[in-house]
This record gives sequence, structure tokens and C-alpha cells, in this order.
Amino acid sequence: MSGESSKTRIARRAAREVRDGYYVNLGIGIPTMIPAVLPEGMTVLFHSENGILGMGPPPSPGEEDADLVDAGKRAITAVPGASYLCSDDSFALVRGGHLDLAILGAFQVSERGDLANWSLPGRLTGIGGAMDLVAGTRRIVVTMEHTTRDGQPKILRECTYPLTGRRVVNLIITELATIEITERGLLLKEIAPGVSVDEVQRATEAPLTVDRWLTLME
Amino acid sequence: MSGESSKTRIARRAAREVRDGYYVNLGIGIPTMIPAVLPEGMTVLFHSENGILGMGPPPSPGEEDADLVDAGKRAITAVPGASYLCSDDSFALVRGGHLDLAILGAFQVSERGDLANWSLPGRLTGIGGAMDLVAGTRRIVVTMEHTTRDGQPKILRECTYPLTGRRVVNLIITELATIEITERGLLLKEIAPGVSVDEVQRATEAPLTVDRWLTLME
Amino acid sequence: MIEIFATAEEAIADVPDGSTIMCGGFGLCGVPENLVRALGAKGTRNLTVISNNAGVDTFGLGGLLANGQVKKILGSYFRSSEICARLQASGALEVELLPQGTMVERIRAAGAGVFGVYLPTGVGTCVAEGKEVRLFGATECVLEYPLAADYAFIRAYQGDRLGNLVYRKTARNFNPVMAKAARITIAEVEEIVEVGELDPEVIVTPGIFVKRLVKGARYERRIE
Amino acid sequence: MIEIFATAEEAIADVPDGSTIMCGGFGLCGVPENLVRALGAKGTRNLTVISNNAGVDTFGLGGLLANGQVKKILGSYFRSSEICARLQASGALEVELLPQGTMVERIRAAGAGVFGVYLPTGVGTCVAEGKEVRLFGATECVLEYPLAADYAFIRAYQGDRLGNLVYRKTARNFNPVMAKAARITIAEVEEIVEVGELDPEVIVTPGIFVKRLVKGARYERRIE
Repeated sequence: MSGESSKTRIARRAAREVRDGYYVNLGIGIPTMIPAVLPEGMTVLFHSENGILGMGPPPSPGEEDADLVDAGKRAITAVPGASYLCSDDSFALVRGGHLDLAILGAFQVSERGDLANWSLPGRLTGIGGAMDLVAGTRRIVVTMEHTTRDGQPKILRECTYPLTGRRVVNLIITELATIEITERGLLLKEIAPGVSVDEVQRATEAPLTVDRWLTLME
Repeated sequence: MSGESSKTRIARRAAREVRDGYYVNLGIGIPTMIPAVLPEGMTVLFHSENGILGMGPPPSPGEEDADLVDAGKRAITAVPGASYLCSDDSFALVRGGHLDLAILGAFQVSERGDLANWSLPGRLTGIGGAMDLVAGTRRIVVTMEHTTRDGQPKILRECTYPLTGRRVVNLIITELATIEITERGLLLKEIAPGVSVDEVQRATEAPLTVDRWLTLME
Repeated sequence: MIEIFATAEEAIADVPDGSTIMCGGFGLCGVPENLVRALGAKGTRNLTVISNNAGVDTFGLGGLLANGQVKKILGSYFRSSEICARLQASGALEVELLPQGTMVERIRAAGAGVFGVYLPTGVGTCVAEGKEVRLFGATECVLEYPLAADYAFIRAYQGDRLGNLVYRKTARNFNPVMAKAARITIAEVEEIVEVGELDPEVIVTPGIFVKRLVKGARYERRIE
Repeated sequence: MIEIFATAEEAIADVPDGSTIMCGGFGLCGVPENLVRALGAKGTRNLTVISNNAGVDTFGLGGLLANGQVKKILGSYFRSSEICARLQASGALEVELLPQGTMVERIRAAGAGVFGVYLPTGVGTCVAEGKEVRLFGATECVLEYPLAADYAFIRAYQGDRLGNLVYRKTARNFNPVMAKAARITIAEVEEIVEVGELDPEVIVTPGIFVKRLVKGARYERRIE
């Protein structure tokens, strides 16, 4: 696996969920690493819910424009073909199901696809656009490290943190595995090189079904 | 009264309801005559619900633009400071109560301010924006001839034609009188020169209260 | 992912009988005339049409009505269409009349993921009959539901190769909102430009809402 | 009828204690910083503020919070404001957290004459607690009500003397929708231009929504 960080590997796998012509919203954290690892030649427009379709990479130092930021409040650029949206139009677009895909971070995901990604005990609060994104977007992919820093599972039978949405996640991508959320629970689709099914299950509270086509994560 | 037509006199009186700085919607018929009789030097922006704020007078012959029409589908012009609106924004503006005034025609008005102005028996149907205008606009002035062509009253105890809205009209202006709709019914505010209160009452089905400040229509 | 078609006929080639079609335009202004003409030529039948007006007998939706292609039309104002009245009277066409603002708010709702709206429009009139009425403070409101379509036919002035659209003057009207409310939005434009030629501040309909783009072969620019 | 003021201080001079104020901007982008600064200097108290964020401690709404001028704040994301957290913990500030899209749809509703909307956002989460939930087909939705204000403080790039406004890039954000949802909308702009200078196709906020206009004295153009 070379010296690539696990976050970069997750981003690289998540990039494979993005198809040519897609309109995609990326959450903060690992998802923001995805544009840099997309294959050349794809036309993908990134939406940021504060009001841009067609977000480009960060500007060169000194080129920042205070009027051009993303939903994480970072300075960005706009690609050719970009457009700007009022907040009401931006969220009508989100809630109306027009995005092809959103890739988000998570604190916890339940075996039914419940997502907790906005509130941690004892931290200042902010929902932002997370609840709207999961309520409206056709396909929700979660990218996260498989366990917490102290090794606790984040893929659970039930989320214990406040929910962002119920039954909203379609796919989880971690440094250990790619797991689909199905009607019958968690389906282990891909496994990282050098990792056993047993190791993934031990890092996962909810039971995994192993897909008959189980493959190695690239 | 000179040879001025009764419609022109109604329009001239209705123009006095328009104040400097107003945003106004005008229905078809008599209301469309109002811009031409407004005093000089007033800044009034006319809204047409198909999607323009700042409608100007009709273009010179040969100057018509098929992409620039009013809600009556007539060719118009745009004044400096005009803007164009999508239909959803145009009706959000109407229903949200942002217009200062709408001046509309009517088939019938009841003593409580019910309005019937969209449907006549045996004619092809069309509601257009009439119901939205009366539901949203702060002040509704009706301009119309006082009676039907065969002399029947149009100001009634109850409308007999399909309603556009209930309790929506604030003021009625006809060639005979100016009548305010109050909590206690119709209040005769102004009367045309050479017309008696009795004549106005005979042309009006619903009872009129004569305002203590009754004046002559200008 | 947008597809760019060479002709209106190709852009609508797969529209099946029985489809629900939204059609932009107000009167004859901003009507997707090439797409409508192509649908008339194709002869697709049993259509439900959502359009503010029904065209006139010799232009726009009038042709589809005359061909007997439409089983139901929803809109706000059909007085200019003799054929519409005639077909309704004969029972060959179902007509549903909506207040214009309620119609467009329902279309917006469909595109905006709003499942119901309470509107004050039409309370106490025939359009509120049979609908849920609820009191908000002193204001009675009617519960209205989203209005969506299988296809939206819309017309813009310019479109770039990503489907970003700009309009001209009052030809904007229903086109941008309908573009958001259909499964497949087909836009005809007077001119196709390269990506980057449209000012991002000026784009009214972002390409995300447009699935198919075609340059209209001819525009009559009629005034009703 | 629009009034044009020479200074932000004059434009907000009559804002009374206890007012509800909407404040445009996202983070520090597109914030009406001159109006907010003037309100801080005036010392108006007991305010209810509706704003997506609470600024940072040294900029934007942070100043009003630090002065103890705000009794309640409604918005979607307050993590960048230490002072907000501190005041909430001490009981000196009521904080109501809303999903961003629900917040903005409620603001739109207030400006659009919509008295209630059913939204799928937040069903099954804490933001739906105590709210009416209704099933539309297979989708559960929450009934949400309009969110209006006495004053809206908004920021635009250019405004003409009729109050027509254009924005720059993502500084647009909440400004246009808030402009429609207050009794009195006060717009600060970087530049005032003559009527007719703004292209009618490009105007985002028509002057009908703007009651007061002022050129901001200075802009920091900070990035959070």
C-alpha cells in the first residue's frame, strides 16, 4: 500500500464513485481530498451549498477572494461553466434531489444507514447543510476512518450521537473496507489488502454479511 | 365633464390612488389606461406578473419585441431600472405582499369586498394571476363601469359569478362614484358631478352609507 | 450528464405516449416552439400537458391539441385557444384550471423537495373546493401539492455546452422553474455557446437541471 | 419608496430595542459589516438575530454578542463563535439551531406569502421534535412555518438609486432571500450607481424589496 495515508486511500476509493458528468457535493474532511485524485478528463461539477455550482481548487496564495468561499469558509476558485446561487435556490437544488452524489464525513453510521455527523457531546453546535443534503440527495457515500482514535467502532447497530438523518447512507468507505447498506443490513463489498474479514468485523459493531463477489480495495 | 369618456375619467381618478415610489400591478381594461394619465415627475414601477418590474409604455410600431410582453400578452417596453423575474419569483413577490397596490377590473363586487373578475358564464375560462393578486396585495382598487351594459348593478350584496377572492377589495371607482369597502359595508366617498346620491344607490344593489365628508369626484 | 442533439426531432424521439410534459412560455412568449413542433410531427398521444396557456390554434400547443395528442391540460389561462374550448366541450380534453401563482409554486415545490405548501390563494373560491383548508393566524390557506412532470420542454436564449442557460426579457417566465421540476428537461436555445462564455453571475438555469440541449431550427417570434 | 442614506449609522438609527433582525452573509462572506458595526455602536439591546452564523469574536455579529445586545440567535452553524458558546452556557443567550436549508426555506416562505411548508429535512432527528410530521407517499415531512423579521440587514456589491441590487460570487448567499422577508430591508453596497446602469437581466434583488440603501464606509474583505 506504499506510504499513502489511510485518508488518501479512502479519498482515492471514494473518487471511483464519481462518474463523468456528475454534480457532486463534498463534505468537509476526507471528501475535500477527492477532486485532487479524480482521473483526468472527467467533467465533474462540485456544488458547495453556500451558493456555487462549479467549485474549483483553492487559489494560489495571494489570489484569495473574500467573496468566493466554499461551505467550509475556505477560499476557492470557480471553474469555467460555474454559476452562483442564492441560498434558497442552493438548498432547493439539494433538497429537490438534483445532485447525483454527496460524499460526507461521519461520526457514526448505523446498520440501517442512519447517519450522525454534526454533533459531538461537549462541542459547540452547528448543523449547517448536513441534514438537507442527506434528506435530498439521491446517493450518500460516507468516507471516514473505520474506528475512533481510541479504537471504538463507528459503524454501529444504533447511533448514539444526535442523528443527521435516518436511513440515508448508501455506502461507507473506510481504510479497511467498502460496505454497502442494504435492506438486510451491512454488505461487505471490498476489503483492504492485508486485512481479514474477521478484522473488519471486529472493528464494526453491527454484523457484516460478506458479499459473494467480495473484492480487494484498489 | 367635457367629452372625456367615462373610462378615461375612471382611469384619471384611479391614478390618484398611485403615490410616488409605488410598485403597482394593473389588470387589463381600464387599469391599463392609468400610466398615461399619471402626473409628471412621479417614480412608479409597474409590475406585470408574467415577469417584469418596470414595465414601460407600448413600443412604437415596428419596434415590438416578441420577448417583451405584459400579462395581457401585448408588446411593451422596459423603463430604466426595470428587471425581469421568473414566474415563481414574480408570484412570490405578489403573494408575499410586496406590491403597494393593484388596480383591477371586475364583473362584480360584493358589499363585503368579494370580487368576481375571471369567469363569465358561457365563456372560455382563464384565471391567470387574478386570484394570486387579490390574495397577496396590500391594497386592491377596482375600476369598472358602475353597471352592466343592460343597466344591471355590478355592486351587489352577494356576487353571483365565480369568485376571485373573498373580502379583498378596498376601493371601487366607477364613472358615478368612489366607494370604500369598510367593516360596516359600502361607504360612498365621492360622487361624480351632476349625479345624485339617489342615482348612485339605484345603480347599486347593496346599500350605501354616505360619508360625512362626501366630495365631488374630480 | 447533458446530451447535445442536432435536431429537436432527435431530442424528443423517445418521449412515449402517455407522458406528462411541462411546457414553458407565457402566451407565445418564450415557448419551446421547435420541441412542440417536433412532438406534433412525431404524433405522441395521450399526453398530459402542464402549461400556463394552450397556445393559439395555429401556433404552439394548439397544434398538439388539434392533432388530438393531448388528453389533459393543466394551466391558468386558456381563453386564447378556441380549439381548447371546443375539445373540452366535446369531452375529448380534460382541462384543469389553476391560479397562475399556485401553479408555479406547485411546480417550484416539485423541483425544490417541498412536499406540500399552504397558500392563501383561492380560499373561498372554486379552486379550493375539496382541498384541505387550514387557519394560520387570521389567514385561511389551502394545502397544495407539488406538480412534477416526466419531461419539461423549455426555451432559453443562449445555452452553453454544460447546459447553463440565460433568457431574454419576459421570455424567461415559466422556463427556469419548469426546468427544475421534470425527470428529463429538454432545453431548446437560439444559440449554443462554449463553456465559459456565459458570465457566472448571469446564469439563470444552471446546467444541472438540463439533460438535453438543442439549438432550435427556426423561431417565428410571434406576438399574440 | 426607497431612501438613500449617507451613513450606516443613519440607516439604522431608528432600530428599536427588542427588534428581530435578519443578517445576510455566510461565515464572513457577504456580511453587512457596516450595518452590524453601526448597530453595535448604537447599542440597541434585546435583539433577536436570524443569521446563518454568528461571525467570529472579532468581526460581524461577534461584536453584538460580546456587547450583550442579543437575547436570542437563530441560525445553522455557530461553531466558529467562542463567544456564542460561552453566552449560551451562561444562560445569557438563547440559541436555536436550524438545518440550513430549512432555515432558508422558512425565510423564503415569509417573503413569498407561503404560510407553511412540508419538508423532509430532519425527520427522525432532534430538529423535528415537537413538530407536526405528515406522510406524503413514502416520505415523512415536518411542517415548518415562515421566518420573518422586522429588519433585514443585507450586503450587495452594487445598488442603483431604485434599490436594484447585484452581488459578487458567493457573497450572494442569504442576502437576496432575506431582503424579501423583512418589514424593512436595509441594504449596504460597495457602490451606488445610477438607474439604468445595471443590466435588467442581471439584477438579482429588485428594488421593490429594499427600503433603505447606503454605501458602506469600509470593507475588510476578511476570510475566516
